Amino acid sequence: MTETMLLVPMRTAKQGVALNQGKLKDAYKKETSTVEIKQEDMDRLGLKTGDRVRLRAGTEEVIVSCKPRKEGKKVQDTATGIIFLPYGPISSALMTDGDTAGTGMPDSKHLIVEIEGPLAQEESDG
Amino acid sequence: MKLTVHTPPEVPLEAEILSPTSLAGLSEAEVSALIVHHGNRKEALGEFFSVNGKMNGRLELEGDLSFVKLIGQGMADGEMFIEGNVSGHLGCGMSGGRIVLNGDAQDWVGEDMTGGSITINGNAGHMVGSGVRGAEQGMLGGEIFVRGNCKNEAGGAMRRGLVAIGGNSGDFTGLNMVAGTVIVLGEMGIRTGSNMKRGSVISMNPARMIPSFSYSCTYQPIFLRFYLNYLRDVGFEIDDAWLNGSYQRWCGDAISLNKGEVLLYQS
Amino acid sequence: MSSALRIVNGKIYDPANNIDGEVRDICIQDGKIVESVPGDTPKIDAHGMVVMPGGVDIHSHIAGPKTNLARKFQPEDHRYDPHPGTEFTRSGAGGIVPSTFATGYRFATLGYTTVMEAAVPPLSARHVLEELEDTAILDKGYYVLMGNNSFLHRMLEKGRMEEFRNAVAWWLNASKAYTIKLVCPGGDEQWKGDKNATINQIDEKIHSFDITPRQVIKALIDTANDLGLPHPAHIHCNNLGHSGNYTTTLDTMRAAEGRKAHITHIQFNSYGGEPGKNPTSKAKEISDFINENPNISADVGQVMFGKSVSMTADAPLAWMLRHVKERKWINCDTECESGCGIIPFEYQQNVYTHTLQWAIGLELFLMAKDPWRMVLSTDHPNGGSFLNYPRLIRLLMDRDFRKQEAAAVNQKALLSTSLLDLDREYSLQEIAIVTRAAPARLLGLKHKGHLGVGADADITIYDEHENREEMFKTARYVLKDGHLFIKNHEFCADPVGRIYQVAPDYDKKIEDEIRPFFDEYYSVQFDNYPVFDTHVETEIVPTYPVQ
Amino acid sequence: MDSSVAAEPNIRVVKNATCTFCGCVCDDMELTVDLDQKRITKAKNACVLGKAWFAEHSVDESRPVAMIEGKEVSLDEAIDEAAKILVNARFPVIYGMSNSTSEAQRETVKMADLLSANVDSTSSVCHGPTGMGLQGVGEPTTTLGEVKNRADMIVYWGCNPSDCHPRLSTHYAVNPKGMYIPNGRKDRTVINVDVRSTTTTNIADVFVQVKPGSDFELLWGLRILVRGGKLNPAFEEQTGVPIDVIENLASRLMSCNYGILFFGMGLTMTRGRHYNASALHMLATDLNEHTHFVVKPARGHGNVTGADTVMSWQTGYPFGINFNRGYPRHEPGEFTTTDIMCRGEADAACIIASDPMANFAKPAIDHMKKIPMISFDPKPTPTSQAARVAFTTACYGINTPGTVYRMDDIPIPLRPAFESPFPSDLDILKPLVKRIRELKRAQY
Repeated sequence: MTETMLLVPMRTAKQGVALNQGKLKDAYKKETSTVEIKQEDMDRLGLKTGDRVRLRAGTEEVIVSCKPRKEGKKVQDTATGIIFLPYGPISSALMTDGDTAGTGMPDSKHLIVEIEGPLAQEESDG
Repeated sequence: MKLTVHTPPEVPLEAEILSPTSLAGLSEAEVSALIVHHGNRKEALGEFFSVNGKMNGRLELEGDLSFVKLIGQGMADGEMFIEGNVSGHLGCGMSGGRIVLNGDAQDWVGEDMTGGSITINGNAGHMVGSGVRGAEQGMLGGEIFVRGNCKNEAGGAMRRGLVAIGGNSGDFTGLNMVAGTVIVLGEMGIRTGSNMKRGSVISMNPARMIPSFSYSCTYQPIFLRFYLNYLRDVGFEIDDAWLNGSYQRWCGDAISLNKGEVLLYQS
Repeated sequence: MSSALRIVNGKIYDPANNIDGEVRDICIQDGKIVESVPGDTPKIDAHGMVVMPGGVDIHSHIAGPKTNLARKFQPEDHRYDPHPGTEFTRSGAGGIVPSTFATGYRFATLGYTTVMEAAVPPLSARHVLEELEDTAILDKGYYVLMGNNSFLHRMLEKGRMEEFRNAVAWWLNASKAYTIKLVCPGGDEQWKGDKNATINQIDEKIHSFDITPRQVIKALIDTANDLGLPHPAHIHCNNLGHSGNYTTTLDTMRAAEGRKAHITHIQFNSYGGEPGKNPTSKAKEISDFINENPNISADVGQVMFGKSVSMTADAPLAWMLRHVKERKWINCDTECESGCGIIPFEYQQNVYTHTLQWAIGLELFLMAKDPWRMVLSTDHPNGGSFLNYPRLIRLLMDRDFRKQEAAAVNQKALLSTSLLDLDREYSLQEIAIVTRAAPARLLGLKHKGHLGVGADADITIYDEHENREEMFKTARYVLKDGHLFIKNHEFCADPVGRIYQVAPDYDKKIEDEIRPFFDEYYSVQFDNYPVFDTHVETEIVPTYPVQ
Repeated sequence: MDSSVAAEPNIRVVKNATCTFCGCVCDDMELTVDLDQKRITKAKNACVLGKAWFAEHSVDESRPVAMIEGKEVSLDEAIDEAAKILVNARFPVIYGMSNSTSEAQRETVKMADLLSANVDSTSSVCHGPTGMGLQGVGEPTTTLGEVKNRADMIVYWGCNPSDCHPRLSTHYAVNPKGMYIPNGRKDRTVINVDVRSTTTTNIADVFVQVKPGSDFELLWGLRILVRGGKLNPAFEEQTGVPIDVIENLASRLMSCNYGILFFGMGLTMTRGRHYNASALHMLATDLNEHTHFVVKPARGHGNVTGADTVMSWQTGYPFGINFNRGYPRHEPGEFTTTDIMCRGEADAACIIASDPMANFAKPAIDHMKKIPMISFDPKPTPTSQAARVAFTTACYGINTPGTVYRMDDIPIPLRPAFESPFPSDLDILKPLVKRIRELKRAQY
């Protein structure tokens, strides 16, 4: 299934920890290539934890794995159609527009992407 | 006089001397010898441009100008015709004369302008006719015409003058405006007129207003006919229906003086 | 460069040594002024020129957290006044609050070689010291804010004066500061703790403490005297900028009870009138008091028309000014120590209050019987940039110019003052007093501000010019520690200045009391708070405690 | 001020050490250091990020101190090559600095001045827009201790400190007791505004969920209420927040004694950027008509604040600075590194303690691949891999002394835990500046 969603790159404690181990190490690569999706969005797309999905922005695309997003315990979080990916080379690859509107800062937390998945194993390996 | 790029600069070339005002009375050889800033080096203009003809108030530029900044800075008189795309700060601080660009311009067209006119027959970047960062007011007079689209903050902190965009504008059109007029014939991005004190922003398309603007009435503003006829005279395509059409008038920004207006054409 | 030099044929103005325009030689060896040098020593011919000690500024805001915020938030002001580098000097930005290097070079161009930064919270000591290190050429030091210090308030509340004094001494050491600064004592506590309230009278109770500003003022004046600091407590009085505040100023000076105290930018505290209404001039009342009380010294804080920035530890004042015109505004609270407010401002000739402030400043200069105790400042950049000094000097030296300028200001305000009746003209000797000799003496900098044997060879040579503004705008030669760095108006070297601090003795046991206070109320560790000795190089100016 | 006590042979305990991982710059670390293995075995008081920071910065002595084109060279050779690259460039870009001491930052700006280069810090892709907000409208702000002592209202807007600045809540803002906050957390109200719930939401009393990309409208709505106006229904439509929730939020903000708005990339990295930050600053300013209110950007890297501070005092501007004309000029969008790279303008780059090859937009990365780069980093990164000259540096705070500026501009000293065989940024910059000066002299 393919849908258009809003990708918000973010920081996580895990990513911060992995960052210290080294950006070229597996832990960092894993954390920065796992997208978090709201459970109901996962269900609609037919995704399970660990499934591979393709994210496409403009001419760029990446393949990442997915997991359901943990939500706050006390509140009802209604944000659907938004997916979150820890900052790293993969989220940067989807930042195809370098326009900073005269600020120096690209719109790096507001990326419109197409999400496609789940991908078959052979496709995601390639 | 005509200047043609023979060797495009490899890094940004700051050439504020490229204006009829600065070149007035100079010979070909003198113009070629003028110093420009190629990145952090000072080089002769002739390293990049071949110079032909006499300077008689009219300057033509042609070629790959995409790395050339500050063309027409502080220009006070004369005419300048440019073929090609230019980098940032075209006509900034300009006080008189006329610039016509056949091509696209990057950010900061006519920042801090006080007079004269700039016509861009392509697209422009962000901050067209805007003030410099940190300043309370920007453009104090003059006219900027963009045939194509422009990006964010057109007319930002403008105090007097006219900015007309033939295509679409980006977000924050008329941001912090103190007075003056911005006309967008196409569509505007979001957050038009944020924090505006006075002044008019006019568009021929519906726009999503920030909620601190309030709808006041729909009417047929007479002054607008003059503006639109004027824009037609300078070459914009003006739909007859706009001349006598009705416009929604939105007042704002309530967060500031609330004396600004946004007029939206209602078909 | 040779370490010996002789300046010949110049007219010497050295008020500390009673030399008033005599032509004589100045001999320099190893950075100091000496009796004589060998005959073949290189010379500077100062024929037709005026030789003075390097200028000494007792009160300017040139470095530290609030200065830097004021820099950071005014790109529009730097933009049109770039400061290009040269082969010898660094580049920078100018404007009303120049970058550090540019500040040093521009002061030096005026002939100044020593400048004191007037107000920094101790928590930012490392910051101001780093900036001072990057402030070119000048010798400098800074005054540390103590008038709103919660720990000191507590000691005072409990009447523990011995501990109070030890704590002040500890703080001076920890922050490597030059003297104690008070800004609107008690006022910041009101501001931060009571929803932006302020304190007006020095006998009001300070919010959440059982003390009054008067007690804070008295205690800090006494402590500075008891510790034998080279410069006494440096006081920005309460109620600054408000109509009718001159009584607060008189009360503050009386609180000194005969002991040494310095009232800074006193012009801003010399207003009559009803609070909330137009001010009037009380320059005479203030001058009379100072003329009669030799324990008090002051700098004027002259207002000059044009751009300024109000930047002050007096946060409520900046908030008040913001209501004049809703300009961009900065407030910055410093835990347990201070507040701060910044707002761009402009003094305009046609505005009643601005003219009045301008006139009061000049009245204070012209009414001062003892120029050694009423020295020159604009409270840069609050009353205007230090670049206005030459113009201010001309206003003092040239009666006709003064009258001509007075014709262009708000006449209603002008005529309510006695400025037009004051015919006094400052002499070059008096200018040398208020710009060098007196500030150096008030600062206790024994090697500065004079050209006697043993003094630091910080020397300025001006072309003599009838237009005193032109004359003082750019020095022809300037020397720092005997090194010529401005030659024929151009930089030829970039010597590095010193940072001065005091280091009064104290009973180390006070640290056991301060430490738990830090653990509870500060956000930094007690052990990390004092500036390490390795941080920057400083020179300690001795203190002479009262026995 | 002896900070070290020999607990047993080759074990050293460093008290009051400083963690430079994030902008909190906590200076109450107690580090246990194994001097034989050159590693920190325990970091008492550190948060999860700090623990990783200290644990993972051991020294890998097998790494070469410097490489040219991936081949090991001596430090001198690398410095010479770096100097040549920079001196020959017409538009050299110096970028990074946020994981470097203020001493090294001062030297970096000096180098940029000497080279007539462009200089920019990671601020430009972090809180640069906040700096622009400051330039536009100012800001009321504070040091963190005053938050601890006085703030009875904490707002976290578009930031997630529980993940990114864990001790911001536990050490400075929410949990601690302060002078006028005797009961700590109980005396404070915590409000979280975000597009989604996060771990920070779990510690909040109130959560306000705003539609992505409409923070500006919500801030504007709050300003209207604070200034005594009324809201029309469009505010609810545009922000996704019911009018009564906005009204309740406004009245809570107005009625506290001392409030603080912490905010993050949720405002500065989304549409509106600098004007989102301005709107937040203006809201805080407006609130000062009713009570005492301050703002504080929750800043990222350990010394990114120092980079702003140092550049401001040396040049007058906080970031995005160009010295091409022999004096500093500042223009975000023009002299900020992302833009320069995306437009393909730079012809060389010196990247100090940061990793733009991992963080920048795609077009910028594409250009950086084409130009000679110099990198300074303690660890291999995508940037060091792409650099022609790569220096391995000692880690600031862990191996090198110096000063860093906390997110509230407070300078904090560093107490190194153990010596590194690698030079600090400053140790490289000093001879590099000297070499550049020599080469430039020879040019004339």
